[in-house]
Amino acid sequence: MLQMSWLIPLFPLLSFILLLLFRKSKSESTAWIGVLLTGISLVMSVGVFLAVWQGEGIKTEGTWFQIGERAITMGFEVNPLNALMLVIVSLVSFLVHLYSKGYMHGDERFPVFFAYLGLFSFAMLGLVVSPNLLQLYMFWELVGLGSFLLIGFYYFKPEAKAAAKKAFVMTRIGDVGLFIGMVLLFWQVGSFEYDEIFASVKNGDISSGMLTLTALCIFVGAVGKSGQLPLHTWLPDAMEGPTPVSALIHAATMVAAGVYLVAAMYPLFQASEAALTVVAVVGGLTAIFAASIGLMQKDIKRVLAYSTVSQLGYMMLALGASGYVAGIFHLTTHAFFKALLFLAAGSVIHAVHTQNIEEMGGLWKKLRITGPLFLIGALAISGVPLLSGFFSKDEILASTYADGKYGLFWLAVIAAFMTAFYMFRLFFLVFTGEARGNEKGVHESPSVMTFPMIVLGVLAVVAGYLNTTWFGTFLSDYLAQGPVELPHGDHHGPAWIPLVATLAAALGIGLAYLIYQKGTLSRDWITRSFPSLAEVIYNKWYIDEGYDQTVVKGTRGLSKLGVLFDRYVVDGLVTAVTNGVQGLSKIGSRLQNGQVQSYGTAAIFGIVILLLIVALTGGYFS
Amino acid sequence: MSSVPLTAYLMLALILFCIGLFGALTKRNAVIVLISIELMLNAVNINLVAFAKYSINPGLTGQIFSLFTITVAAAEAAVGLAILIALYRNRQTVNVDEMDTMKR
Amino acid sequence: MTGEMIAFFLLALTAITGGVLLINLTNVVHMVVALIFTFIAIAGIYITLSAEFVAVVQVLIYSGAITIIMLFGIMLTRHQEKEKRAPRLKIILTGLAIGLFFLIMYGKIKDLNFGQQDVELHVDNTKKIGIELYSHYVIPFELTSVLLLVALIGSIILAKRDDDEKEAKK
Amino acid sequence: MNAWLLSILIFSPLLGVLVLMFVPSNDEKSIKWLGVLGTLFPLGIALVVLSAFKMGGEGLQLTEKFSWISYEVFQSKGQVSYPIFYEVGVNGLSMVLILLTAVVSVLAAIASFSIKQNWKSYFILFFLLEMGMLGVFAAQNLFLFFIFFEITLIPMFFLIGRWGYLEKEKAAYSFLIYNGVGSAILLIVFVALFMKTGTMNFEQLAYTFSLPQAELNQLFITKGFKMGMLIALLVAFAVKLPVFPLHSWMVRVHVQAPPAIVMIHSGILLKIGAYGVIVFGAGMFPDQFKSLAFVIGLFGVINLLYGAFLALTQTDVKRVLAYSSVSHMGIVLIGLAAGNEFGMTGAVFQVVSHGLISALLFFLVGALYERSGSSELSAFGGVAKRMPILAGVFLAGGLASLGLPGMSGFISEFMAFLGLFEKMPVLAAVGTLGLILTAVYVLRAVLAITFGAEKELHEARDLTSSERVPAFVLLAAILFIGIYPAWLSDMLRPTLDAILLGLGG
Repeated sequence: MLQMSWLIPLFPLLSFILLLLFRKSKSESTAWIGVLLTGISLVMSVGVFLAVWQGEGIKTEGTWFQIGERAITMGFEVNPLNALMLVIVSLVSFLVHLYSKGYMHGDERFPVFFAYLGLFSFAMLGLVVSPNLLQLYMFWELVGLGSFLLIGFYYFKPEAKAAAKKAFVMTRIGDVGLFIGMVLLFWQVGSFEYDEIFASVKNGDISSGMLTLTALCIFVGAVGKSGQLPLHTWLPDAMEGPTPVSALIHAATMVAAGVYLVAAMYPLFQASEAALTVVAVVGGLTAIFAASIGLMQKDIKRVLAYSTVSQLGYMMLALGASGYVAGIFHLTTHAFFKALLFLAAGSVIHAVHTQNIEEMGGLWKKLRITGPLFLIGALAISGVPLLSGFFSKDEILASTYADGKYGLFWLAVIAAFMTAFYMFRLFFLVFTGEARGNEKGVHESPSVMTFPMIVLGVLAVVAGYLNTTWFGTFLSDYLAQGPVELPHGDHHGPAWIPLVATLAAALGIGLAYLIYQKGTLSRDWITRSFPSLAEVIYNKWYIDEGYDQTVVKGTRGLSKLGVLFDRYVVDGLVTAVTNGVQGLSKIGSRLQNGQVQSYGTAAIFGIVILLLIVALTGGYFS
Repeated sequence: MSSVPLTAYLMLALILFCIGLFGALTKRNAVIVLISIELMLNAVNINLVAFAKYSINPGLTGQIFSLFTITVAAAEAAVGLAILIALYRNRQTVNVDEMDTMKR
Repeated sequence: MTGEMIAFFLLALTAITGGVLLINLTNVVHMVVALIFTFIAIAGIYITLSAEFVAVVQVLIYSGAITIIMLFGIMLTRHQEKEKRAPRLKIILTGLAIGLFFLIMYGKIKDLNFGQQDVELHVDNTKKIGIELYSHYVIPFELTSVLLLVALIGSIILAKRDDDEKEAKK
Repeated sequence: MNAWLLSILIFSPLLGVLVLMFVPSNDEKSIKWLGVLGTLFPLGIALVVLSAFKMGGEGLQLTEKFSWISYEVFQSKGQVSYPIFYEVGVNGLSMVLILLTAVVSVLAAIASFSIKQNWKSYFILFFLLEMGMLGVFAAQNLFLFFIFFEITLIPMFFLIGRWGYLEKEKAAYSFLIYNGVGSAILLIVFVALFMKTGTMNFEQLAYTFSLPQAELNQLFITKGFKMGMLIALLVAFAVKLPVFPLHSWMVRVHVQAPPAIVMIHSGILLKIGAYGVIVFGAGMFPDQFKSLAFVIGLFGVINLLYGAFLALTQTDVKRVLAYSSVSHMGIVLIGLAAGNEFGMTGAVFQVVSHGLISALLFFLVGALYERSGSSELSAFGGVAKRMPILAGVFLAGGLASLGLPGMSGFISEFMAFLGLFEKMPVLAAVGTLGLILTAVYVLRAVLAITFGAEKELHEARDLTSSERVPAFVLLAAILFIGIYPAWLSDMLRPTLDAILLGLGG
């Protein structure tokens, strides 16, 4: 089974190629090509996962090309971490394929959409099985391409165009960081292989300054991909893509690639205390910052997008606080419940054809399947006990606390409170109360869409039991087989931490209930009390505007300056030279007065000069 | 026997050549220009004849060469004058500085 | 100071004086006449160089033929006899160039001496030249005659009044 | 057969000229098809040459040498003879470039179907141009190189000046003047080298200059002389490449020349500059080249960033692509400046890759121009709707240009930067800014054309089947090199190893 694991990414690639060939087909049964091929990938991934669970692993590499003495290799590797990722990615991808069959019904570029999904799945799975940094980087970029294509799927919408461009460019900024880190590491280690990098980290071949530098550069890549502060702005905009795409890429898989990257390179980070601290601080700040923006958004998908950013911040915080298992654990559970939430949101949008939550309401009765599933997702993400989010979030808090980062700990708790609040604000506004918009003809989505949601709903409930203090820490035992040495084993801090987390969640839910369901508290209570703060938060802390004013304007200004420089200085120089030549030739042409005697005089001057040279130098050839 | 040194002849030739050159380049009358050119040719002839007598391989060659030069010069003078007359008939002038058709 | 030297100096002086007069006179006819002196003096120089035949040819062709054609040329192209001077700048520039030329050449020739001279050159000079011309240089000699013929015909055609053109004008 | 193979290849385009002589000049259709056939013939021979070429073989292969011109000079040290031979040969580097030339020429000939007038003289000049390009890469001495180099200039001048767009004459003249100055410098250098060493052969020159300084002193070759020669060579090829601030002619040509010619120009002619720097610069004066490495790298980064910044705000897609060429040539310089195996390989990869990518992009821009009569970005929008294939290939070309993995541009960028990071990490880090800017301007241009609301074009048909051939062939080549670079790198390795041995890196 393991020997065949390199085939896993290739099935979606096949799907991509086949569907591009069928792109003109009007039949929507083409979707089954994609579904079937990703299904095969899923089955194989599960097989591989089970094999790895038994303690197996594999790594195969071959020379890709050779430069001088050095060979650049390509291959695949299966270890506990990426086997888990394989399952997550192929599962979500499979479910999203299935869901899209219903969601994209009637779109005229139906096969193209599935082709792009296939391309993305190929890239993401390829990223996961990469055995070295270079290969990872290549798939990393391809993943970005898939994301770009899918965000820009509605190419005729200007917003989609802008969002696709922004996503590509912002993540590219991060990618360049990763690129620099990778190249610097190469010259330190002489290889892109994870194993060799870790070996030289362990042997102390790399100076500590260089370690920190490379780790931070690589982290910049993760920041870009995972939408961490300050490169997060593309992720909410990416919601211009079709909703299944948001579920697949911008909730469960691609954005988690940043977290995966940090996890995969964990020994490097472990070697540098400074780098870990930076990771934790960026993660913690992102968590609370994004959560605060999520409080006031009106677009259902944007709320979820900020929630994603915030949860990714949690994962980074966990990794930065030496909570390796906690980070991966949260990545897993988050993949399920966030995908569920997005798919449910998609189902809602599919039903009411708007994304503005102000125009929804009272959908609980009409969407009998979507509603409860959304509720499960909301409960899970809020960290309500016994659902998956509770366990993973608890572990993150515990490891942060155990790592002695108390400030970040309390930040995370507040973020948890906010998460609970905005998720239930969303829930109450969408599903309860009166219908505020035109909700005639609203009906439940077809079963091809509800089935994936149900599967994810089940997983959102049970995934938490992968790693609990009550039943056993399966996940950490499993991950301990991997190449990463797990940091200080037991992370289970004081028993009051789960209580605090639960309390925060309960407070958030309760507050949302009071404001949006009961109406006990006025809705604009906060807005009125702190108008300027609310303004700032509503405008997403003016980050976009800030970038617009500084980076974008600056770049454009530089470019304009360059154009002027090109026109006036470079071309000006040329013009000056040509004018000079022209002036000289004007003088010269005055000499050409048509009188033979003047020419004769000039010729004599020439002869005199030549004779002078000969007389002074004694002749060149003598 | 102390005789006139070669240098003296060469100097004479040089002076005459320079005078001829000056005349050819500055005089405005075309006839004078032609005759200045003859003077330059003469200066060269002096050199040839002088080298025929004073040289590493003295001999008649220089003298014979100067004879040819004189012949060619005579032909040149004849043709030059013919051109001058044809030109005069067309333009009513023999002034060199009015002959600038190359420019026009 | 041998007689040869005195002769040389006198002849050289005459030649140079003729040249200088050519430059400085204003009347065109006078200029040509001044040059006759130069040509004759050069013939004398040839004699001091043991080249009697060349000297005779010089007198015949230059002093005789060429100067006379030039005078004819001046007469035929009737014009103001006074020669106007060229612009000062032109004279200065040309003078400068020629002066430099003179200096350089002077520097090169002032110490030139091959230390050898042919003492037999004047013996049977004309006879030897004749033999050489008709044996060794016969082909160039014949070519020269062709050249002269061509020059003759060419001059006539050039100088001939273009009758067709005249008639066309009428 | 093998003994004459290269000469047959070089002069094979002349067959096309010969055949075209007998075709009436108003028979548009047969002229165009003969044009394509006439370029297919050299391609076929190039493939034969490739099969005769031993992959990974050391040194020159398929050499031919005939004495041609010889003259003697009397010098104080006696009579010295200066022989000039007709000598051609290929090594890995020139083999790659010859193949590129043959392939791009065929595709450009197909793209020339859009030429509206004077087809006959167009194709005759086109063939002469191809002959010049093949000769430049096969020549093994300075004299022959220079002759073929000049042969490329003259047809190019007429091709730009007669078949270009509005300001074609101006573009043609600035092309001629800049390149004329460049080749004048080249000529001076070549003559000086010839006078000093008495040989024009590349290998002999390289050998002569590698002698110890004591022996060189007898030939009156000082270190200063070598340095001066190298700088003059670099300036001459910098015009061709082009390097900031000598790039303005190239932008003008790219905007004004007909698309098929720009494919050739951007695809191959610019590469002569890179080829020259590698063969003459790094190959003959390795020590001096190394001491100038920082300057070269600096100019590389300046080129990269300057081109990228200027491409950001251009409103004409051709100008965007022109400045993008400036930017991409910076990567060649970066690779060369690194002077290690990664950098060198990266530079050559970039030469090939940019040749393919820019040929593809200009071909598509030409196709777009034919459909809309404009190349302003604002004239387009939503092309993806009516012309999905064109839009898709355009997007793919753009992505290749910004260095997406799996396409050739990535390999070259990656290796060039990898090389530079070893030697000058700070400079390289500044240069990586260019990667971001490239993404920005490429996406800006590509998305402005293909995405967004649809705008009216006077003829909205997708790529025709004769247009698909060049587009798909180029795209396939880009992908092939991106996915299987070993083919190219194996071919190049012996040549580059020899150069690197001189560089001591």
